[in-house]
Amino acid sequence: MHPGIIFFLVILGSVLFHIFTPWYWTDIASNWGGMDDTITLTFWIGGGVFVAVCLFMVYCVLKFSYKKDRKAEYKPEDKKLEKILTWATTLGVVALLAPGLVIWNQYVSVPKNAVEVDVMAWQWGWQYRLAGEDGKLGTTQVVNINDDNPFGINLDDPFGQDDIMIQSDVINLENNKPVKILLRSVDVLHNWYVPQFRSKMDAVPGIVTYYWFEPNKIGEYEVLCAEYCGVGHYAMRGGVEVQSKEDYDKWISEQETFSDLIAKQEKLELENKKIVKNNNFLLNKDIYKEE
Amino acid sequence: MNNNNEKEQQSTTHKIGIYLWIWGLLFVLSFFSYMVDWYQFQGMLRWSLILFFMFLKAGLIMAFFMHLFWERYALVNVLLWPMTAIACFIFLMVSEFKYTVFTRFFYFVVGG
Amino acid sequence: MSDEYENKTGYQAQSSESITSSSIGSGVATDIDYVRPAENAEQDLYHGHSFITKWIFCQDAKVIGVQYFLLATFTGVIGLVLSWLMRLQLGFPGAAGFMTAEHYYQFVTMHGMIMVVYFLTALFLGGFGNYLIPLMVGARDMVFPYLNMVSFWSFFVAVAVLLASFFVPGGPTGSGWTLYPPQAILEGTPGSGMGIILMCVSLILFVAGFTMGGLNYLITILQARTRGMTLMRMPLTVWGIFTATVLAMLAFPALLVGSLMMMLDKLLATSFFMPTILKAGEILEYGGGSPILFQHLFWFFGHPEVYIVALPAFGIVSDLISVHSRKNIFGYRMMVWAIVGIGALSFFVWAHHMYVSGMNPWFGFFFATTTLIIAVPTAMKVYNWILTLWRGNIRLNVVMLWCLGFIVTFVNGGITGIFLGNVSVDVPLSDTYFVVAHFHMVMGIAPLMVIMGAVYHWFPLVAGRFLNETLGKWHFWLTFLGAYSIYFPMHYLGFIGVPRRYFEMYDSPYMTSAVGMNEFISTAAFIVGAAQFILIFNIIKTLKTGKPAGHNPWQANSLEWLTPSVPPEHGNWGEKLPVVHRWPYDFSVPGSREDFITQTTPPSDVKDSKVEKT
Amino acid sequence: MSDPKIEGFDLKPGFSGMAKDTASDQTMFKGVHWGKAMMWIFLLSDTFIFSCFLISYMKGRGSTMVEWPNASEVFGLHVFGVDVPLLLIAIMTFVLITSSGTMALAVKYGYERNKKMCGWLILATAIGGLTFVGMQAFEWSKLIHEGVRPWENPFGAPQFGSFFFMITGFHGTHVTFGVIFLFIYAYKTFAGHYDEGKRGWFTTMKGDYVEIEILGLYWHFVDLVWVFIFAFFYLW
Repeated sequence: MHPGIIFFLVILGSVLFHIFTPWYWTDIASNWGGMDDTITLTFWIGGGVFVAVCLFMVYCVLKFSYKKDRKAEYKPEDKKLEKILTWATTLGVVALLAPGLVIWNQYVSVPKNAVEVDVMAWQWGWQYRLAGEDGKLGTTQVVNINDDNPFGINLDDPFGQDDIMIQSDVINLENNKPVKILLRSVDVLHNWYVPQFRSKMDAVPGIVTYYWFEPNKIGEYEVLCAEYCGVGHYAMRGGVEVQSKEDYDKWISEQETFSDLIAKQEKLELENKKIVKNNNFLLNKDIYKEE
Repeated sequence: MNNNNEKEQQSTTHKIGIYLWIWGLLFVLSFFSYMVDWYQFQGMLRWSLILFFMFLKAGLIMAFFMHLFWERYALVNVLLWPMTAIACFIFLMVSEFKYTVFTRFFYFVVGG
Repeated sequence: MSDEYENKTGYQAQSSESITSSSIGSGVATDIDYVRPAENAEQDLYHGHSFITKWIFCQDAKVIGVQYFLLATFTGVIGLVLSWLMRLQLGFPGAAGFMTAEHYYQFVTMHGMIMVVYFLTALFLGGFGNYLIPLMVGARDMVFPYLNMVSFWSFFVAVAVLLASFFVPGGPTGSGWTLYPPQAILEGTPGSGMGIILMCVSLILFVAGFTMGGLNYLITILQARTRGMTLMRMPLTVWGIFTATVLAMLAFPALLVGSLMMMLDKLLATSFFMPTILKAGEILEYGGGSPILFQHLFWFFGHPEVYIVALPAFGIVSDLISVHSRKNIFGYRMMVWAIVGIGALSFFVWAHHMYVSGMNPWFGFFFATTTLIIAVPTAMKVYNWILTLWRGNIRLNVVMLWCLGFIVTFVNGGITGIFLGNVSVDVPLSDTYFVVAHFHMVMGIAPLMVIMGAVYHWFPLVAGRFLNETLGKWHFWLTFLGAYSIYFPMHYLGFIGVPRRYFEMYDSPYMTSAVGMNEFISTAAFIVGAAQFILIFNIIKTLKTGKPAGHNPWQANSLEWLTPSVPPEHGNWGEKLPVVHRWPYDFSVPGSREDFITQTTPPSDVKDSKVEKT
Repeated sequence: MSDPKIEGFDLKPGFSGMAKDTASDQTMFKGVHWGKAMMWIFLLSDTFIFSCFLISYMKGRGSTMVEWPNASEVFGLHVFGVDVPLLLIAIMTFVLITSSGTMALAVKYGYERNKKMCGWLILATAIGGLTFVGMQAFEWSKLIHEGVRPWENPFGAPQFGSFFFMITGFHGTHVTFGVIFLFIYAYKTFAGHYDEGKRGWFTTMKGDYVEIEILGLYWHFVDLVWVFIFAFFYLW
């Protein structure tokens, strides 16, 4: 068989594979449809270029394969053609870049009414924290983390007392309500990723990162860790349950707040007559005061 | 390129005076930059003085001690253009550390 | 020692004083063949006499090039075997009984590092660079042969240290080829003890060795070209290797600094990259560092590194396409400027690998823009390749097949690169199999196609014999069709959302939908890997029994084919250095007797031909 | 340095000269010795190494929330009953600039084939370098004595110690290598290797006074790096 025909079949196969593939996006469940649209646009433009370039190559191979008496054309440069191609490419690139930047602008600008969810990652698991009635999350420190204070909330931060603590790898979210995911990690890099929401961001120890989305489809989703974090990376899963407002309100009212936990602990301590004191924490607090 | 040179023709060296001048200037500039610390200037004044003296000293060393002033433009340009990559790196890292320290301060100390 | 030098009369060490010495009459300029006299004095070469100085500690760039080639191929085969083991686990979980998650991650890491740095970089720059640069620019050897030798042996030690890490307690590092801290040096990642330290040491050695080699390549190209060889008459191969070397000289420092700082974090417990860390209920001694800093350093190296691999491939493939379609490369000037432009821009795009890394989110705008700007010169190169084929006289031999395979895979990988470079499109796709498929297609398979094409093209020069064409065709079709069917479907795993670097998917819905495809991909990977041994068999077979090639078997124009002896001897050019009169792409010039005019053909020999560009 | 004479090639100044040099055959840097061109490119690469160090330092210092020690106090000396800020560093800067000046003159006398002056000036440079390394050793031991370690320090952010030892250590290594080569080159100068064109140990090239300039470039570069370290580490 002529090599050109095999190359043609490869191109044809690629296009057919793309059309008939059973493997494609999971159904989107967030507001980031714009990302899907940009991908589709990139597919049309990029895929078009791919097919055009490859078919042209196949044409050349079929038409101009070696003949002893033929002489190739001698034409070192064609300024006009090169100019046209440059500008056409530039135009295509701009057409792809512009929507991409617009959506990125939305991605980094969080709406005002977004619910903040503090996602804490460690090797290898997740837990979540929601703001209490004051609507604000308390500040945290990795050094504060211990059995009594699993999230490392600064004890002197008034906003932290009523924070709702979800010590489970599954979180419930309210449907059609924007969520700002605040990611932090206590050890290595992680990434809280739900394919159906299309969005992701690394959790980096030492800083807090964020992204946002608005779930718009009730259901249960699997959370995957998408940044390599050591040997348990593949097993680091979590879950999201998107619920209607009523279900969500019911769920949230059943959760424990930080002050509940402290009260519980104090009761326990009184019983055991033990004083829990975190020297580490006090020491560090002084350092940060100086800043 | 410079007049002394054209007169000397065969010889590739320069008058000793120019080296002594630059040498002296470097001492004076070093002294000045030391004085920046001595008088404990702060803020933008300190920064602009530090950078000014630094670049002046670096420029003098490169131009005269390393002979770049007398080198042909081909070499000079090859050496200086890559610095734009460094400049870009510095510029971006400045905004990166500002962002880092902001998130640290905001989420670990101040809150709200 | 002086008797070991060939003290020909007139040979002089290259020094500043000798440049201004002799003089020449003025009336010569009227001759149309006139090329001004040599600026550089002849280079003294050290000719080895014993086996050791001739073949082991050898200062001949051609031998060093072959040494680089063989050692890089050796490490490449190790990388290939590692990839088999990985695919075995992914396609048929549990089939390899010994495979634990630790092993899997160690294999992933070593496969990535070996293939990118110790295989592709070393092969293109160390292998092809050493062999071809002096020949193509018309020099007798590299300008600093001794340094060149040390460069190879540093690389050798670097590889030895790298391989040694397989045998230390804890095994090699399993932190992914990006070596991101903090996990790279913390318990919980395999090989976080000796493994990562040896990795850093090996990288530092590699960088040191490569710097020595790189200085040689650059100075040879810039300062030791033969008479008449201007920069704009150099084959694009040399342009690609040259620009890649410049990138390497400026990008490897960031890797060196990053490795050094990580080693200090590990050994001295400094906190460059280490913030406060809670591990197994205990606060570690670290505090205040920034993991993202390492990522910036790494990718400031890492992105130019992509082009260090790609640019030589671009250059080489341009030459191969031109020679085998008997047509000048279309838009040579544009090709050169595209190579240089891509190289320069590659220092301003590094953080497009970090869109979801938690860096300052506003960087996304800057890096998406610069990244997509790179698409323009890259697209121009692709257009020019296919326009070179257009109205050519294409020899459909094995070399050309590899080039065509390169065009298909490279365009495919380039297009998916536009997905990943465009910041918001990257968000759903990054860290999924889409990324794996993309970079394997664009900087794994595509450059590999070029390497293979180059091997079939230049083997007659290096060994004096042709490789077997039939075996070559089997090799090509198995590799191309196999590799394409590995990586093309793999993109769609990424669309589903299957993340990278998963040892196993358990019963996750993403796995169940992709089981069949993973089995298919793994099977294809085994076949493609095995197909590479056809080449090794082919080389061994034809080394003794292949068809003798003779002089300039492809009827090419560039200087490497015009040496007095094939294979070229030490010193390359015999008594006199060649004099260059034209660019290397004068194929099928109207009015000329043959369809090629070599670079050394003086204008007076081809008076009737209508040469447009010299 | 100054424009060489090249047969059949008319050297032009400025940017038009650059364009012509670049477009010409054989060499791009007209009249530049191979070794000198190599040293320049090497220094360019080395510049990127030091830039990466200093950028990392900037990023590290900028991101930490613990107070950064005041360099002018930490590096101050207590002499004759007075606290003088940065005194040792000032002296070190003085020494390094002195040695840079002697090196520049050595290059000049080298090109004038003044063997004696050249040799003595190289030796002076080497001694300046040695003094610098010695003072750095003193500074290190002083800080270590005060409790500064790569992983911690009593004055504030632990990164201070890390970056200090790493960057000055890397620079000090450069100086040390420079000193070793200076001594070797001083010997070679006095022995007349550059006058006779004696071949080096590891090269087929004949000895030439241009080698002094190449070494000079390296030495000035070390000085240049110190200018930046002085500004960013000690004055910031």
